[in-house]
Amino acid sequence: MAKTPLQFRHNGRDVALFVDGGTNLLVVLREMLGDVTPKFGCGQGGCGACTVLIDGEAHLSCLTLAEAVEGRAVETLDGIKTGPNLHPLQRAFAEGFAAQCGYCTPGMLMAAKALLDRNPQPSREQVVEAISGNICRCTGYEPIINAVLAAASSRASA
Amino acid sequence: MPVTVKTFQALSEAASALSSDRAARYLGGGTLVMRDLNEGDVSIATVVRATDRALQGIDAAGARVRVGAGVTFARVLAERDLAFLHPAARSIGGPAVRNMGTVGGNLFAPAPFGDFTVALLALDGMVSLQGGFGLRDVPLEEFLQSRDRHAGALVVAVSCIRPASADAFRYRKIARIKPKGGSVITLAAHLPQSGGRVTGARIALGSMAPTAIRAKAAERALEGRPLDASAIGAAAGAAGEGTAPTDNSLASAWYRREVVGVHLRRLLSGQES
Amino acid sequence: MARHRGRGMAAINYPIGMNLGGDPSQALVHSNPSGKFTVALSSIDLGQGMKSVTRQICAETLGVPVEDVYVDTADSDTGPHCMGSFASRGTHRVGNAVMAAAKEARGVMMEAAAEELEVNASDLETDGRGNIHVKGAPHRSISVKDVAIAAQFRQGKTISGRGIFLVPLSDVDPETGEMSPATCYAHACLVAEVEVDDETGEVGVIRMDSAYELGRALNPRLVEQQLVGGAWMGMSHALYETTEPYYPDPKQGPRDFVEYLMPGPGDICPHDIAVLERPAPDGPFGGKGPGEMCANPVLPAIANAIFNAVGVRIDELPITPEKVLRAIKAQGGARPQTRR
Amino acid sequence: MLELRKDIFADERDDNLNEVGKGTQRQDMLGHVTGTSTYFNDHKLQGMLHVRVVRSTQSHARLRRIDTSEAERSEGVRRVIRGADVPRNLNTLLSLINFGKDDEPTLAVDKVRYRGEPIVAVVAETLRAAAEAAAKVRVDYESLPSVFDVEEALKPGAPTVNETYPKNTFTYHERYDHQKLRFGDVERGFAGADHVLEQRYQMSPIEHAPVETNGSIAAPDTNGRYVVYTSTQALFFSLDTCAKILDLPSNTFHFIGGTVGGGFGGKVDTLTEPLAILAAMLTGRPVRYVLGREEEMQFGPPRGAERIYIKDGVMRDGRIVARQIRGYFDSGAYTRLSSYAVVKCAAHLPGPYTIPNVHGDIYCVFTNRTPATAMRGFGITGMDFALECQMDKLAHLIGMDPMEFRILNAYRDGDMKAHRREAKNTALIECVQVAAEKAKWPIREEFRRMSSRKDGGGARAAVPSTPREPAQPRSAPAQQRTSYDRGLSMPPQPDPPPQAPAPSPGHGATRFSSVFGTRRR
Repeated sequence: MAKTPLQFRHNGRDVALFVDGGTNLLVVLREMLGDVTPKFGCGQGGCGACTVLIDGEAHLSCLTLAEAVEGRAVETLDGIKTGPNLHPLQRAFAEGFAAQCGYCTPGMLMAAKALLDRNPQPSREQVVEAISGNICRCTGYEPIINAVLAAASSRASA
Repeated sequence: MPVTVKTFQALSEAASALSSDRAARYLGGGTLVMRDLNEGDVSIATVVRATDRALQGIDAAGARVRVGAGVTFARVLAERDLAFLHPAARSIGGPAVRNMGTVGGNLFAPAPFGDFTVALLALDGMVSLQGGFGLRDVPLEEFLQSRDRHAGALVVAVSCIRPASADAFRYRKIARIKPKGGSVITLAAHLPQSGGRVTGARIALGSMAPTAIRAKAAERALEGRPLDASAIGAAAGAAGEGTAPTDNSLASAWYRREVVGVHLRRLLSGQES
Repeated sequence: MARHRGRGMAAINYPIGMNLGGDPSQALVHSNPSGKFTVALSSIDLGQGMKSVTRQICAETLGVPVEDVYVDTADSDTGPHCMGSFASRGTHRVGNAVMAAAKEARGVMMEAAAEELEVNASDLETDGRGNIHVKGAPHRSISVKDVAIAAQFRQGKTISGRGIFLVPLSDVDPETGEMSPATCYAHACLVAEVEVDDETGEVGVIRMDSAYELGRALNPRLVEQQLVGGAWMGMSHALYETTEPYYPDPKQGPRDFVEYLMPGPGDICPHDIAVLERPAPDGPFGGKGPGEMCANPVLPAIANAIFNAVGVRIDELPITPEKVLRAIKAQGGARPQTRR
Repeated sequence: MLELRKDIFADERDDNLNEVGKGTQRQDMLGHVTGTSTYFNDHKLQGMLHVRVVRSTQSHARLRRIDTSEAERSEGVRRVIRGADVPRNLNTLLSLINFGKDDEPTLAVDKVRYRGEPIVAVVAETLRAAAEAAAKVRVDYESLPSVFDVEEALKPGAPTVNETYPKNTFTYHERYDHQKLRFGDVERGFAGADHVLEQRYQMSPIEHAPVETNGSIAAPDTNGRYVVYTSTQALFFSLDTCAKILDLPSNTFHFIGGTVGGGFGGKVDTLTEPLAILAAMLTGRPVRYVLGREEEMQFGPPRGAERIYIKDGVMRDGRIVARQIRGYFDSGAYTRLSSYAVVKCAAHLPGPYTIPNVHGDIYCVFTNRTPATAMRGFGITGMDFALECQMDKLAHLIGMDPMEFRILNAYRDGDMKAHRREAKNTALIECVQVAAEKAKWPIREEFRRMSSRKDGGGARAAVPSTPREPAQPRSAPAQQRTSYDRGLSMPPQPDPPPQAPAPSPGHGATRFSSVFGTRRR
């Protein structure tokens, strides 16, 4: 069976591979590239656990046809640290106890990063909007909202 | 058999690939077709894509604005000239869905989705279709009534009128979940006024029938009258006429009929939902 | 149109552990030759913090810093049996098993230290910072690390311990239901304030105030996670969630996160919580288990607040706008009750 | 905002601790925020196959014919598994604690009892190939009447959902169709009460909705063993369930889990592990079986619905003198864990209050819907909703403040509870007092001074005289063979002795079996 060649940037590294028709980006990242930070939660676009950034914008990798990222830059949670240093959002999530089971956390962090990259000082309402496509069943959202706001203010004061 | 992905530069080629293959689906932003594939819908054997720049165009210069079918809601939100469509675009999905979902795809979204289409319907929307026969424009209302028969055609763009003033167009989505949830009822109203009276009102409702529909009785109740409490009350009273809501997991048909007038009244009188 | 505010409350208790007992858990604790401890469990952490709370219990019992303990779970080849993570049994049952195992390991550690310091083990104490010293003579001290090295390479001792905790299984009398269901109970009382729209039946939760008694807050941050998230789930159960919106008619079951309703980040409200600690006599350091009971008072408190706001009783969950609206109409309009 | 009220019960605590009581960072937090916490599905194995299950489209039907021939020839298919391939195709989860009869097949053979019940499992190279093959499985149904309402299911002539329990109720103590609780004389209590209030409450089925769906990966390992990565909430519970269904010694399996993407009770039922392992055994390849979201929502077990009737007698001064409760747990088509919740619920009555006359009848009822299971607050959440709504109504009825009404009736140390054990370590009164204070909800001084540690016991410690009802003899013990295990080499079930050994086996959980190593045969 013919496969389609595909090249894109994955967390700053060029990758080239062959994919089956109809394969989604989440499968490419997890099964073919071994980057398991984006999670499968629904495959329907409803939970946000698979959120990644494509050219800096939040996308649902489970609904992204692999071919659609040809030549583009894909960023996952695996790529947001600077060397060994946690991203301010990662620090704020940890300090704010904004994760319990941890399964929604990668998607939450990427949705929050997409927000802060464009809007470094968001209002609470803007944070709520930014994570509105991400389901968390454990925390009740409050610690997550607070963590994003804390990350924003820590970056402002840094 | 894996799915075959066919990518075309020209719209006409994509359209003919689509119309010649019953197992082909057109992939826009992915939020509908990729979901079906993920869920194991084996009726889809071919995915058709088109890279034609016409799909991405936005022409907001004239009295009618034209938006390519491949334009995402995020792009609508980034376009200052489309500010009147921003509330509708913002009511869809979370940010990631808005970065993917397209204006064209929204025309095909089954309930409880398809809110942007409600706004277009109130703004005299037209659909540009590319078929084997070439390009033609179909009124959105007509398109929605025969949506399933358009499966083989390709939507190139949608167009709608620009409201006379910012206040002349109102949009509201009633959802259980905040800030984002599926539609209980979606309402859009275009209320041009001339000499203090409403002329050519168009009111569209989502989730009140299998597809977005116009609330024509409510439109008639406003026609030629000042937008005052009495006219609004009459329109609210007529809001349910001609609708055919169904039960779904978000609300029952009874509930939708019961509150559609309340929400229309609040929308028209500028009250919070 | 009018929006009406109302307050309601509810009080509850909750049994800790599997009903009737008979639900054992085991733990193994051992030190490596550098004095770092591993707790081996087959218990599951599904977000509630099993690894973290057992880690603190182990460190406290051993008398070492928490950084020197790592909890490994769950592997059926290396972790001993545990009944599972349910019935609010983790902290109580697994915590007790870990405590028992850590006690045994501590006994060996103190014996090994006593041998090195040439004193009686009963004269020694830990300082919680990684050292063991003679009571009243802190300078006669040895580090846990040196004890572990000595035990392994000189004394030939394993600094390790085994623990099990079992509440014996209770009978149930078929005629009267006489039984011993649980050995301890957590408690809670919660006040909810709501706003009800009398034209649409929509209910918003404005704020919550609560008091939860849970034996001991072994880790207050983990307790807060449970109580805040649990109250959200309680609100979700009260107003939104159902797999069968027309139960018992099974039609229109939700298929995704749009059709299955749960409150979003824009639906949440301020929640002020007080934690009370009445130690359970048989709990690890008195701990009970906050994980399940935290959602329970929210459901009736919201229902009672709706009555206070508009005078209707909704006795079927979830309390949808439709049910509220039908009841208000049947009553001939909202009837706000005495403000509380 | 969380505030620790260290001032309350301070005399019962030693707060001189080093690690306990500190808000120490979670051991798993760094893993969570870096995405390196390893969930079951983060394991990738070479040559992994995928499972898709063909599910019943009907709520209740006889299976006339299952034709998998076309599916078996479909591209990429490595195996199609049918009920006959499952070594012991009949189980009940709590058989591990010797409670209840085996009533549920892994794959339906001659009858389906709920829409979504698994019938056939397709094992293929890709999920797409599995889906294509699954679409080619032909199932010929003969529809049967369904019952969805718990009280309808109890009526004579209702369709039998599950032949193991022909009257649509779980059997308690081998003689009753419900669990009883009897304490004092409610009829006398009602007769002497100033008001009697009877109300009906209905809880809905609820989905656990963890963001990670149920799933597992099973793979052949060295020395004839199988390694299983799983989302289970109960590692040995799932392992022993698989050992029973697959009829293999428990040490055949190496289960690895422990980091789970939310559970809330929805990952106890061992939904995927038996088929994943069986598929690995039959193909010799690693196999992954993960529920899709729609499967999880519709066919993953929910928190079951409950219908509850409460009848209370209350005095004008606020004392509740009698409480009678009838509860129906909607178990769906199979028992799973609902039978256990019923006993837990009975023990919970009448809530955290001291009431001299209590009468409870709780039923586990079978209907043609997705089997229910445990969820956060299992057996209690629905009952607490009913009890506390009822408490609010009673307070309103007699014109008393609801906080004060709770405090007045609250159980205290030394009181006798309805399940005939002394109340100890109680703290309801203090919770009500503190919540009132936090919410600025005024309560009278005398209620602010009351304490869980004062004024309990004494007359409140007595077991009241309780009228005896004629005890029913045990019905003929029937570990009933149902038709769907035909053709399987089931070890014969020894008939239980006509008289069970003394002492009374209680609710049936006389001993643990498989979890301790030796499985009951």
